[in-house]
Amino acid sequence: MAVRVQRGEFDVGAELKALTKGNPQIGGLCAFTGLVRDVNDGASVSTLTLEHYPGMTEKMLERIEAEANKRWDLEASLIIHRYGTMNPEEVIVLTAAASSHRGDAFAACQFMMDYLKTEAPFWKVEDTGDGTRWVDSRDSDQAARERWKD
Amino acid sequence: MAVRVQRGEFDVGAELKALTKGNPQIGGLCAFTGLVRDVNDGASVSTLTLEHYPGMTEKMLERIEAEANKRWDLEASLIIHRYGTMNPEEVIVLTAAASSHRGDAFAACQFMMDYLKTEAPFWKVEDTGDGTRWVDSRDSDQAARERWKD
Amino acid sequence: MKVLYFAWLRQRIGIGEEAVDPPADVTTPRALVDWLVAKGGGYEKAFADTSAIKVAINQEFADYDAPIGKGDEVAFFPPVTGG
Amino acid sequence: MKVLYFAWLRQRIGIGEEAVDPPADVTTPRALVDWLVAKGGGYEKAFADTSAIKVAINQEFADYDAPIGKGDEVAFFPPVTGG
Repeated sequence: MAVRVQRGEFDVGAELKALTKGNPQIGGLCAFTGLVRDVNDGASVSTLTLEHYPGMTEKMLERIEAEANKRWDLEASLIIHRYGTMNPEEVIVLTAAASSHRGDAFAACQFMMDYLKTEAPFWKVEDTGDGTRWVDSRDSDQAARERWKD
Repeated sequence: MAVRVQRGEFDVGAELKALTKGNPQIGGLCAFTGLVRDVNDGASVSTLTLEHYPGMTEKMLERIEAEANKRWDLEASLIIHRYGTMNPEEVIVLTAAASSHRGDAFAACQFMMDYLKTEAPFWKVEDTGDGTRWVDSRDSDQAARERWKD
Repeated sequence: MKVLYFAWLRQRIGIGEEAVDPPADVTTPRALVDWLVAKGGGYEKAFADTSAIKVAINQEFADYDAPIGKGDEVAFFPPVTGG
Repeated sequence: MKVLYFAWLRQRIGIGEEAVDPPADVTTPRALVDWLVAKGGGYEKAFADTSAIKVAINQEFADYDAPIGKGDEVAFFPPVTGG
Protein backbone atom coordinates (compact mmCIF):
# COMPACT_ATOMS: atom_id res chain seq x y z
CA MET A 1 0.00 0.00 0.00
CA ALA A 2 1.33 3.38 -0.96
CA VAL A 3 -0.03 6.85 -1.65
CA ARG A 4 1.95 9.68 -3.19
CA VAL A 5 0.96 13.28 -3.89
CA GLN A 6 3.53 15.05 -6.00
CA ARG A 7 4.05 17.83 -8.47
CA GLY A 8 6.40 16.06 -10.88
CA GLU A 9 5.69 13.56 -13.61
CA PHE A 10 6.28 9.86 -13.00
CA ASP A 11 6.91 6.76 -15.09
CA VAL A 12 3.75 4.63 -15.08
CA GLY A 13 5.53 1.56 -16.44
CA ALA A 14 8.26 1.72 -13.79
CA GLU A 15 5.67 2.20 -11.02
CA LEU A 16 3.69 -0.86 -12.14
CA LYS A 17 6.80 -2.97 -12.49
CA ALA A 18 7.94 -2.03 -8.98
CA LEU A 19 4.47 -2.77 -7.62
CA THR A 20 4.41 -6.41 -8.75
CA LYS A 21 8.13 -7.20 -8.52
CA GLY A 22 9.03 -9.91 -6.03
CA ASN A 23 5.44 -11.02 -5.44
CA PRO A 24 4.68 -14.16 -7.47
CA GLN A 25 1.26 -14.37 -5.76
CA ILE A 26 0.03 -11.63 -8.07
CA GLY A 27 -1.97 -13.03 -10.99
CA GLY A 28 -3.55 -9.80 -12.16
CA LEU A 29 -2.83 -6.09 -12.04
CA CYS A 30 -5.37 -3.46 -12.97
CA ALA A 31 -4.08 0.07 -13.49
CA PHE A 32 -5.94 3.23 -14.39
CA THR A 33 -4.26 6.43 -15.51
CA GLY A 34 -6.09 9.72 -15.89
CA LEU A 35 -4.64 12.08 -18.50
CA VAL A 36 -5.06 15.76 -19.36
CA ARG A 37 -7.36 16.20 -22.38
CA ASP A 38 -7.01 19.13 -24.76
CA VAL A 39 -10.77 19.65 -24.99
CA ASN A 40 -13.28 19.66 -22.12
CA ASP A 41 -16.96 20.59 -22.31
CA GLY A 42 -16.41 21.97 -25.79
CA ALA A 43 -13.56 24.36 -24.99
CA SER A 44 -9.93 23.78 -25.87
CA VAL A 45 -7.59 23.42 -22.92
CA SER A 46 -4.00 24.60 -23.16
CA THR A 47 -3.01 23.75 -19.59
CA LEU A 48 -4.70 22.22 -16.58
CA THR A 49 -3.77 23.17 -13.02
CA LEU A 50 -4.64 21.08 -10.00
CA GLU A 51 -4.92 22.71 -6.59
CA HIS A 52 -5.13 20.51 -3.51
CA TYR A 53 -5.44 20.58 0.27
CA PRO A 54 -2.08 19.36 1.59
CA GLY A 55 -2.57 17.05 4.55
CA MET A 56 -6.22 16.27 3.93
CA THR A 57 -5.37 14.98 0.44
CA GLU A 58 -2.93 12.36 1.72
CA LYS A 59 -5.31 11.41 4.53
CA MET A 60 -8.23 10.86 2.15
CA LEU A 61 -6.17 8.93 -0.41
CA GLU A 62 -4.75 6.67 2.31
CA ARG A 63 -8.24 6.05 3.62
CA ILE A 64 -9.53 5.18 0.12
CA GLU A 65 -6.65 2.78 -0.46
CA ALA A 66 -7.14 1.17 2.97
CA GLU A 67 -10.87 0.74 2.29
CA ALA A 68 -10.08 -0.94 -1.07
CA ASN A 69 -7.71 -3.32 0.71
CA LYS A 70 -10.42 -4.08 3.27
CA ARG A 71 -13.07 -4.80 0.64
CA TRP A 72 -10.93 -6.87 -1.71
CA ASP A 73 -8.13 -9.37 -1.37
CA LEU A 74 -5.22 -7.37 -2.74
CA GLU A 75 -1.54 -8.22 -2.93
CA ALA A 76 -0.50 -4.64 -3.70
CA SER A 77 -2.03 -1.23 -4.34
CA LEU A 78 -0.88 2.23 -5.30
CA ILE A 79 -2.30 5.73 -5.74
CA ILE A 80 -0.22 8.55 -7.21
CA HIS A 81 -1.88 11.93 -7.78
CA ARG A 82 -0.16 15.01 -9.15
CA TYR A 83 -0.89 18.68 -8.50
CA GLY A 84 0.34 21.82 -10.22
CA THR A 85 0.19 22.76 -13.90
CA MET A 86 0.13 20.13 -16.65
CA ASN A 87 -0.14 19.96 -20.43
CA PRO A 88 -2.51 17.80 -22.47
CA GLU A 89 -1.46 14.12 -22.59
CA GLU A 90 0.30 14.33 -19.22
CA VAL A 91 -0.66 11.79 -16.56
CA ILE A 92 -2.62 13.28 -13.64
CA VAL A 93 -3.35 10.20 -11.58
CA LEU A 94 -2.58 6.51 -11.33
CA THR A 95 -4.54 3.96 -9.33
CA ALA A 96 -3.39 0.35 -9.38
CA ALA A 97 -4.51 -2.83 -7.64
CA ALA A 98 -2.93 -6.27 -7.84
CA SER A 99 -4.50 -9.52 -6.70
CA SER A 100 -4.27 -13.25 -7.26
CA HIS A 101 -7.37 -13.07 -9.43
CA ARG A 102 -8.51 -10.38 -11.80
CA GLY A 103 -11.97 -9.61 -10.42
CA ASP A 104 -10.58 -8.11 -7.22
CA ALA A 105 -7.95 -6.11 -9.10
CA PHE A 106 -10.51 -4.54 -11.46
CA ALA A 107 -13.02 -3.74 -8.72
CA ALA A 108 -10.48 -2.25 -6.33
CA CYS A 109 -8.86 -0.12 -9.03
CA GLN A 110 -12.19 1.32 -10.16
CA PHE A 111 -13.36 1.79 -6.56
CA MET A 112 -10.26 3.85 -5.77
CA MET A 113 -10.81 6.07 -8.82
CA ASP A 114 -14.50 6.55 -8.10
CA TYR A 115 -13.88 7.49 -4.47
CA LEU A 116 -10.93 9.69 -5.28
CA LYS A 117 -13.07 11.62 -7.77
CA THR A 118 -15.55 12.63 -5.07
CA GLU A 119 -13.52 12.56 -1.83
CA ALA A 120 -9.94 13.62 -2.48
CA PRO A 121 -9.60 17.41 -2.15
CA PHE A 122 -8.30 18.36 -5.59
CA TRP A 123 -9.70 21.10 -7.80
CA LYS A 124 -9.02 21.55 -11.50
CA VAL A 125 -8.76 24.89 -13.23
CA GLU A 126 -8.44 24.94 -17.03
CA ASP A 127 -6.62 27.53 -19.05
CA THR A 128 -8.68 27.83 -22.23
CA GLY A 129 -8.12 30.39 -24.95
CA ASP A 130 -10.46 32.81 -23.11
CA GLY A 131 -8.85 32.69 -19.67
CA THR A 132 -9.19 30.24 -16.82
CA ARG A 133 -12.26 28.40 -15.57
CA TRP A 134 -12.82 26.06 -12.66
CA VAL A 135 -13.99 22.62 -13.70
CA ASP A 136 -17.45 21.75 -12.38
CA SER A 137 -18.01 18.55 -10.47
CA ARG A 138 -20.02 15.94 -12.37
CA ASP A 139 -23.18 14.20 -11.22
CA SER A 140 -21.87 11.09 -13.00
CA ASP A 141 -18.91 11.02 -10.58
CA GLN A 142 -21.27 11.15 -7.63
CA ALA A 143 -23.31 8.33 -9.16
CA ALA A 144 -20.18 6.26 -9.80
CA ARG A 145 -19.27 6.57 -6.14
CA GLU A 146 -22.77 5.76 -4.88
CA ARG A 147 -22.84 2.32 -6.48
CA TRP A 148 -20.06 1.12 -4.15
CA LYS A 149 -22.18 1.88 -1.06
CA ASP A 150 -23.14 -1.27 0.76
CA MET B 1 -6.89 -1.05 -32.39
CA ALA B 2 -4.15 -3.65 -32.32
CA VAL B 3 -3.74 -7.31 -31.41
CA ARG B 4 -0.45 -9.11 -31.02
CA VAL B 5 0.29 -12.75 -30.27
CA GLN B 6 3.94 -13.31 -29.53
CA ARG B 7 6.41 -15.51 -27.71
CA GLY B 8 8.70 -12.82 -26.33
CA GLU B 9 8.32 -10.54 -23.34
CA PHE B 10 7.22 -6.94 -23.85
CA ASP B 11 7.46 -3.66 -21.94
CA VAL B 12 4.03 -2.83 -20.50
CA GLY B 13 4.96 0.78 -19.76
CA ALA B 14 6.26 1.40 -23.27
CA GLU B 15 3.14 -0.18 -24.79
CA LEU B 16 0.82 2.02 -22.74
CA LYS B 17 2.81 5.14 -23.51
CA ALA B 18 2.70 4.40 -27.24
CA LEU B 19 -1.04 3.72 -27.03
CA THR B 20 -1.95 7.16 -25.71
CA LYS B 21 0.79 9.22 -27.33
CA GLY B 22 -0.44 11.87 -29.76
CA ASN B 23 -4.10 11.56 -28.76
CA PRO B 24 -5.06 14.37 -26.35
CA GLN B 25 -8.70 13.19 -26.51
CA ILE B 26 -7.80 10.39 -24.12
CA GLY B 27 -8.81 11.20 -20.56
CA GLY B 28 -8.52 7.72 -19.08
CA LEU B 29 -6.61 4.53 -19.78
CA CYS B 30 -7.43 1.23 -18.11
CA ALA B 31 -4.85 -1.53 -18.45
CA PHE B 32 -4.90 -5.08 -17.12
CA THR B 33 -1.89 -7.35 -17.02
CA GLY B 34 -2.07 -11.05 -16.22
CA LEU B 35 1.04 -12.51 -14.62
CA VAL B 36 2.37 -16.01 -13.94
CA ARG B 37 1.82 -17.02 -10.31
CA ASP B 38 4.11 -19.44 -8.52
CA VAL B 39 1.24 -21.26 -6.83
CA ASN B 40 -2.03 -22.39 -8.43
CA ASP B 41 -4.72 -24.57 -6.85
CA GLY B 42 -2.36 -25.39 -4.00
CA ALA B 43 0.60 -26.63 -6.09
CA SER B 44 3.78 -24.72 -6.70
CA VAL B 45 4.44 -23.78 -10.30
CA SER B 46 8.00 -23.55 -11.61
CA THR B 47 7.08 -22.69 -15.21
CA LEU B 48 3.87 -22.11 -17.14
CA THR B 49 3.58 -22.94 -20.84
CA LEU B 50 0.86 -21.55 -23.08
CA GLU B 51 -0.13 -23.43 -26.20
CA HIS B 52 -2.37 -21.70 -28.73
CA TYR B 53 -4.12 -22.18 -32.08
CA PRO B 54 -2.27 -19.92 -34.54
CA GLY B 55 -4.70 -18.19 -36.87
CA MET B 56 -7.80 -18.74 -34.76
CA THR B 57 -6.14 -16.96 -31.81
CA GLU B 58 -5.55 -13.75 -33.76
CA LYS B 59 -9.03 -13.93 -35.28
CA MET B 60 -10.72 -14.28 -31.88
CA LEU B 61 -8.66 -11.55 -30.22
CA GLU B 62 -9.38 -9.16 -33.10
CA ARG B 63 -13.07 -9.93 -32.82
CA ILE B 64 -13.06 -9.33 -29.06
CA GLU B 65 -11.26 -6.01 -29.50
CA ALA B 66 -13.65 -4.96 -32.31
CA GLU B 67 -16.66 -5.84 -30.14
CA ALA B 68 -15.26 -3.74 -27.27
CA ASN B 69 -14.86 -0.81 -29.66
CA LYS B 70 -18.44 -1.29 -30.83
CA ARG B 71 -19.87 -1.38 -27.31
CA TRP B 72 -17.87 1.51 -25.87
CA ASP B 73 -16.55 4.82 -27.11
CA LEU B 74 -12.82 4.11 -27.20
CA GLU B 75 -9.96 6.24 -28.45
CA ALA B 76 -7.48 3.36 -28.45
CA SER B 77 -7.28 -0.31 -27.51
CA LEU B 78 -4.68 -3.04 -27.38
CA ILE B 79 -4.43 -6.76 -26.68
CA ILE B 80 -1.06 -8.51 -26.40
CA HIS B 81 -1.00 -12.20 -25.49
CA ARG B 82 2.08 -14.36 -25.18
CA TYR B 83 2.56 -18.07 -25.76
CA GLY B 84 5.42 -20.42 -24.93
CA THR B 85 7.11 -21.06 -21.60
CA MET B 86 7.21 -18.41 -18.85
CA ASN B 87 8.45 -18.07 -15.29
CA PRO B 88 6.51 -16.75 -12.29
CA GLU B 89 6.11 -12.93 -12.33
CA GLU B 90 6.31 -12.77 -16.14
CA VAL B 91 3.51 -10.96 -17.95
CA ILE B 92 1.23 -13.29 -19.94
CA VAL B 93 -1.33 -10.86 -21.28
CA LEU B 94 -2.13 -7.15 -21.53
CA THR B 95 -5.51 -5.64 -22.37
CA ALA B 96 -5.81 -1.87 -22.50
CA ALA B 97 -8.61 0.54 -23.39
CA ALA B 98 -8.45 4.33 -23.56
CA SER B 99 -11.42 6.69 -23.71
CA SER B 100 -12.34 10.29 -22.99
CA HIS B 101 -14.00 9.15 -19.77
CA ARG B 102 -13.03 6.44 -17.36
CA GLY B 103 -16.22 4.37 -17.30
CA ASP B 104 -15.80 3.22 -20.90
CA ALA B 105 -12.11 2.47 -20.40
CA PHE B 106 -12.75 0.28 -17.34
CA ALA B 107 -15.67 -1.60 -18.89
CA ALA B 108 -13.95 -2.26 -22.23
CA CYS B 109 -10.73 -3.44 -20.58
CA GLN B 110 -12.55 -5.88 -18.32
CA PHE B 111 -14.81 -7.03 -21.16
CA MET B 112 -11.79 -7.89 -23.30
CA MET B 113 -10.22 -9.90 -20.46
CA ASP B 114 -13.44 -11.75 -19.66
CA TYR B 115 -14.04 -12.69 -23.30
CA LEU B 116 -10.44 -13.60 -23.93
CA LYS B 117 -10.53 -15.98 -20.94
CA THR B 118 -13.34 -18.02 -22.50
CA GLU B 119 -12.97 -17.48 -26.26
CA ALA B 120 -9.30 -17.11 -27.20
CA PRO B 121 -7.78 -20.53 -27.93
CA PHE B 122 -4.95 -20.68 -25.41
CA TRP B 123 -4.24 -23.55 -23.04
CA LYS B 124 -2.03 -23.44 -19.98
CA VAL B 125 0.10 -26.32 -18.77
CA GLU B 126 1.90 -25.95 -15.45
CA ASP B 127 5.18 -27.55 -14.54
CA THR B 128 4.82 -28.30 -10.83
CA GLY B 129 7.29 -30.28 -8.76
CA ASP B 130 5.48 -33.50 -9.71
CA GLY B 131 5.41 -33.09 -13.48
CA THR B 132 3.09 -31.16 -15.76
CA ARG B 133 -0.65 -30.65 -15.50
CA TRP B 134 -3.12 -28.90 -17.76
CA VAL B 135 -4.93 -26.05 -16.07
CA ASP B 136 -8.69 -26.60 -15.80
CA SER B 137 -11.08 -23.99 -17.06
CA ARG B 138 -12.95 -22.13 -14.31
CA ASP B 139 -16.69 -21.75 -13.94
CA SER B 140 -15.99 -18.26 -12.61
CA ASP B 141 -14.52 -17.30 -15.98
CA GLN B 142 -17.64 -18.50 -17.75
CA ALA B 143 -19.77 -16.51 -15.30
CA ALA B 144 -17.63 -13.40 -15.81
CA ARG B 145 -18.22 -13.64 -19.53
CA GLU B 146 -21.96 -14.24 -19.22
CA ARG B 147 -22.62 -10.96 -17.44
CA TRP B 148 -21.67 -9.03 -20.60
CA LYS B 149 -24.42 -10.76 -22.61
CA ASP B 150 -27.09 -8.32 -23.67
CA MET C 1 -9.11 29.29 14.55
CA LYS C 2 -7.50 28.57 11.19
CA VAL C 3 -9.71 28.97 8.13
CA LEU C 4 -8.79 27.72 4.65
CA TYR C 5 -10.35 28.49 1.26
CA PHE C 6 -9.73 26.56 -1.96
CA ALA C 7 -10.35 26.92 -5.69
CA TRP C 8 -12.80 29.70 -6.63
CA LEU C 9 -13.52 30.47 -2.98
CA ARG C 10 -9.85 31.28 -2.50
CA GLN C 11 -9.93 33.47 -5.61
CA ARG C 12 -13.09 35.36 -4.58
CA ILE C 13 -11.92 35.91 -1.02
CA GLY C 14 -8.41 36.76 -2.17
CA ILE C 15 -6.56 34.63 0.36
CA GLY C 16 -6.09 30.88 0.85
CA GLU C 17 -5.70 30.82 4.60
CA GLU C 18 -6.20 33.05 7.61
CA ALA C 19 -6.25 32.94 11.38
CA VAL C 20 -9.52 34.33 12.77
CA ASP C 21 -10.82 35.00 16.25
CA PRO C 22 -14.62 35.05 16.00
CA PRO C 23 -16.92 35.79 18.96
CA ALA C 24 -17.82 32.98 21.35
CA ASP C 25 -21.23 32.34 19.74
CA VAL C 26 -19.55 31.19 16.51
CA THR C 27 -19.65 27.48 17.32
CA THR C 28 -20.47 26.00 13.90
CA PRO C 29 -19.26 26.43 10.30
CA ARG C 30 -22.68 27.98 9.54
CA ALA C 31 -22.15 30.68 12.19
CA LEU C 32 -18.58 31.16 10.97
CA VAL C 33 -19.83 31.77 7.42
CA ASP C 34 -22.43 34.27 8.67
CA TRP C 35 -19.76 36.08 10.66
CA LEU C 36 -17.39 36.15 7.65
CA VAL C 37 -20.13 37.27 5.23
CA ALA C 38 -20.98 40.15 7.55
CA LYS C 39 -17.53 41.50 6.75
CA GLY C 40 -18.79 41.97 3.16
CA GLY C 41 -16.52 42.16 0.11
CA GLY C 42 -15.07 38.89 -1.14
CA TYR C 43 -16.65 36.84 1.65
CA GLU C 44 -20.15 37.88 0.70
CA LYS C 45 -19.50 37.00 -2.93
CA ALA C 46 -17.72 33.74 -2.14
CA PHE C 47 -20.41 32.44 0.25
CA ALA C 48 -23.45 33.59 -1.79
CA ASP C 49 -24.56 29.96 -2.24
CA THR C 50 -23.30 27.64 0.48
CA SER C 51 -25.22 24.71 -0.98
CA ALA C 52 -22.32 24.45 -3.48
CA ILE C 53 -19.64 24.70 -0.78
CA LYS C 54 -18.25 21.81 1.25
CA VAL C 55 -16.83 22.08 4.76
CA ALA C 56 -14.02 20.15 6.38
CA ILE C 57 -13.14 20.38 10.06
CA ASN C 58 -9.59 19.30 10.90
CA GLN C 59 -9.31 17.76 7.44
CA GLU C 60 -12.49 15.67 7.73
CA PHE C 61 -15.67 16.35 5.74
CA ALA C 62 -18.23 17.83 8.12
CA ASP C 63 -21.69 19.40 8.30
CA TYR C 64 -22.43 23.11 8.61
CA ASP C 65 -23.87 22.50 12.07
CA ALA C 66 -20.94 20.46 13.43
CA PRO C 67 -19.20 21.95 16.50
CA ILE C 68 -16.06 24.03 15.99
CA GLY C 69 -13.78 25.75 18.46
CA LYS C 70 -10.65 27.84 18.83
CA GLY C 71 -8.04 25.21 17.98
CA ASP C 72 -9.81 23.86 14.91
CA GLU C 73 -8.86 24.05 11.25
CA VAL C 74 -11.96 24.80 9.17
CA ALA C 75 -11.81 24.57 5.36
CA PHE C 76 -14.34 25.69 2.76
CA PHE C 77 -14.18 24.51 -0.84
CA PRO C 78 -16.29 23.61 -3.88
CA PRO C 79 -17.03 19.94 -4.69
CA VAL C 80 -13.75 18.24 -5.56
CA THR C 81 -12.77 17.67 -9.20
CA GLY C 82 -9.52 15.74 -9.12
CA GLY C 83 -8.63 12.44 -10.71
CA MET D 1 -9.82 -32.72 -44.31
CA LYS D 2 -7.37 -31.20 -41.84
CA VAL D 3 -7.85 -32.13 -38.19
CA LEU D 4 -6.11 -30.37 -35.29
CA TYR D 5 -5.77 -31.38 -31.65
CA PHE D 6 -4.65 -29.11 -28.82
CA ALA D 7 -3.55 -29.36 -25.19
CA TRP D 8 -4.23 -32.77 -23.56
CA LEU D 9 -6.03 -34.03 -26.66
CA ARG D 10 -2.84 -33.50 -28.63
CA GLN D 11 -0.86 -35.33 -25.96
CA ARG D 12 -3.25 -38.29 -25.76
CA ILE D 13 -3.49 -38.66 -29.53
CA GLY D 14 0.22 -38.09 -29.94
CA ILE D 15 -0.02 -35.63 -32.85
CA GLY D 16 -1.16 -32.03 -33.19
CA GLU D 17 -2.40 -32.13 -36.76
CA GLU D 18 -3.23 -34.63 -39.47
CA ALA D 19 -4.84 -34.84 -42.89
CA VAL D 20 -7.65 -37.42 -42.92
CA ASP D 21 -9.91 -38.78 -45.63
CA PRO D 22 -12.97 -40.15 -43.84
CA PRO D 23 -15.82 -41.94 -45.69
CA ALA D 24 -18.56 -39.82 -47.30
CA ASP D 25 -20.98 -40.33 -44.39
CA VAL D 26 -18.69 -38.42 -42.02
CA THR D 27 -20.44 -35.05 -42.42
CA THR D 28 -20.29 -33.70 -38.85
CA PRO D 29 -17.66 -33.39 -36.10
CA ARG D 30 -19.65 -36.00 -34.13
CA ALA D 31 -19.32 -38.51 -36.99
CA LEU D 32 -15.65 -37.58 -37.36
CA VAL D 33 -15.05 -38.32 -33.69
CA ASP D 34 -16.84 -41.67 -33.98
CA TRP D 35 -14.73 -42.55 -37.01
CA LEU D 36 -11.52 -41.53 -35.23
CA VAL D 37 -12.45 -43.37 -32.01
CA ALA D 38 -13.05 -46.54 -34.02
CA LYS D 39 -9.34 -46.49 -34.80
CA GLY D 40 -8.81 -47.08 -31.06
CA GLY D 41 -5.59 -46.20 -29.24
CA GLY D 42 -5.04 -42.57 -28.41
CA TYR D 43 -8.22 -41.43 -30.13
CA GLU D 44 -10.41 -43.58 -27.93
CA LYS D 45 -8.71 -42.26 -24.82
CA ALA D 46 -8.72 -38.65 -26.00
CA PHE D 47 -12.40 -38.58 -26.96
CA ALA D 48 -13.71 -40.59 -23.98
CA ASP D 49 -15.78 -37.60 -22.82
CA THR D 50 -16.64 -35.19 -25.64
CA SER D 51 -18.73 -33.04 -23.29
CA ALA D 52 -15.38 -31.58 -22.17
CA ILE D 53 -14.12 -31.06 -25.73
CA LYS D 54 -14.81 -28.02 -27.90
CA VAL D 55 -14.95 -28.07 -31.71
CA ALA D 56 -13.93 -25.36 -34.15
CA ILE D 57 -14.60 -25.55 -37.88
CA ASN D 58 -12.35 -23.33 -39.98
CA GLN D 59 -11.27 -21.51 -36.83
CA GLU D 60 -14.81 -20.76 -35.63
CA PHE D 61 -16.42 -22.38 -32.59
CA ALA D 62 -19.02 -24.87 -33.85
CA ASP D 63 -21.44 -27.59 -32.73
CA TYR D 64 -20.84 -31.32 -33.00
CA ASP D 65 -23.67 -31.56 -35.53
CA ALA D 66 -22.49 -28.72 -37.80
CA PRO D 67 -21.74 -29.71 -41.41
CA ILE D 68 -18.14 -30.45 -42.37
CA GLY D 69 -16.60 -31.42 -45.71
CA LYS D 70 -13.35 -32.27 -47.48
CA GLY D 71 -11.80 -28.80 -47.55
CA ASP D 72 -12.52 -27.95 -43.92
CA GLU D 73 -10.17 -27.49 -40.97
CA VAL D 74 -11.66 -29.15 -37.88
CA ALA D 75 -10.08 -28.59 -34.48
CA PHE D 76 -10.74 -30.33 -31.16
CA PHE D 77 -9.57 -28.90 -27.85
CA PRO D 78 -10.44 -28.58 -24.16
CA PRO D 79 -12.07 -25.38 -22.84
CA VAL D 80 -9.60 -22.55 -23.22
CA THR D 81 -7.50 -21.38 -20.26
CA GLY D 82 -5.50 -18.39 -21.49
CA GLY D 83 -5.33 -14.90 -20.12
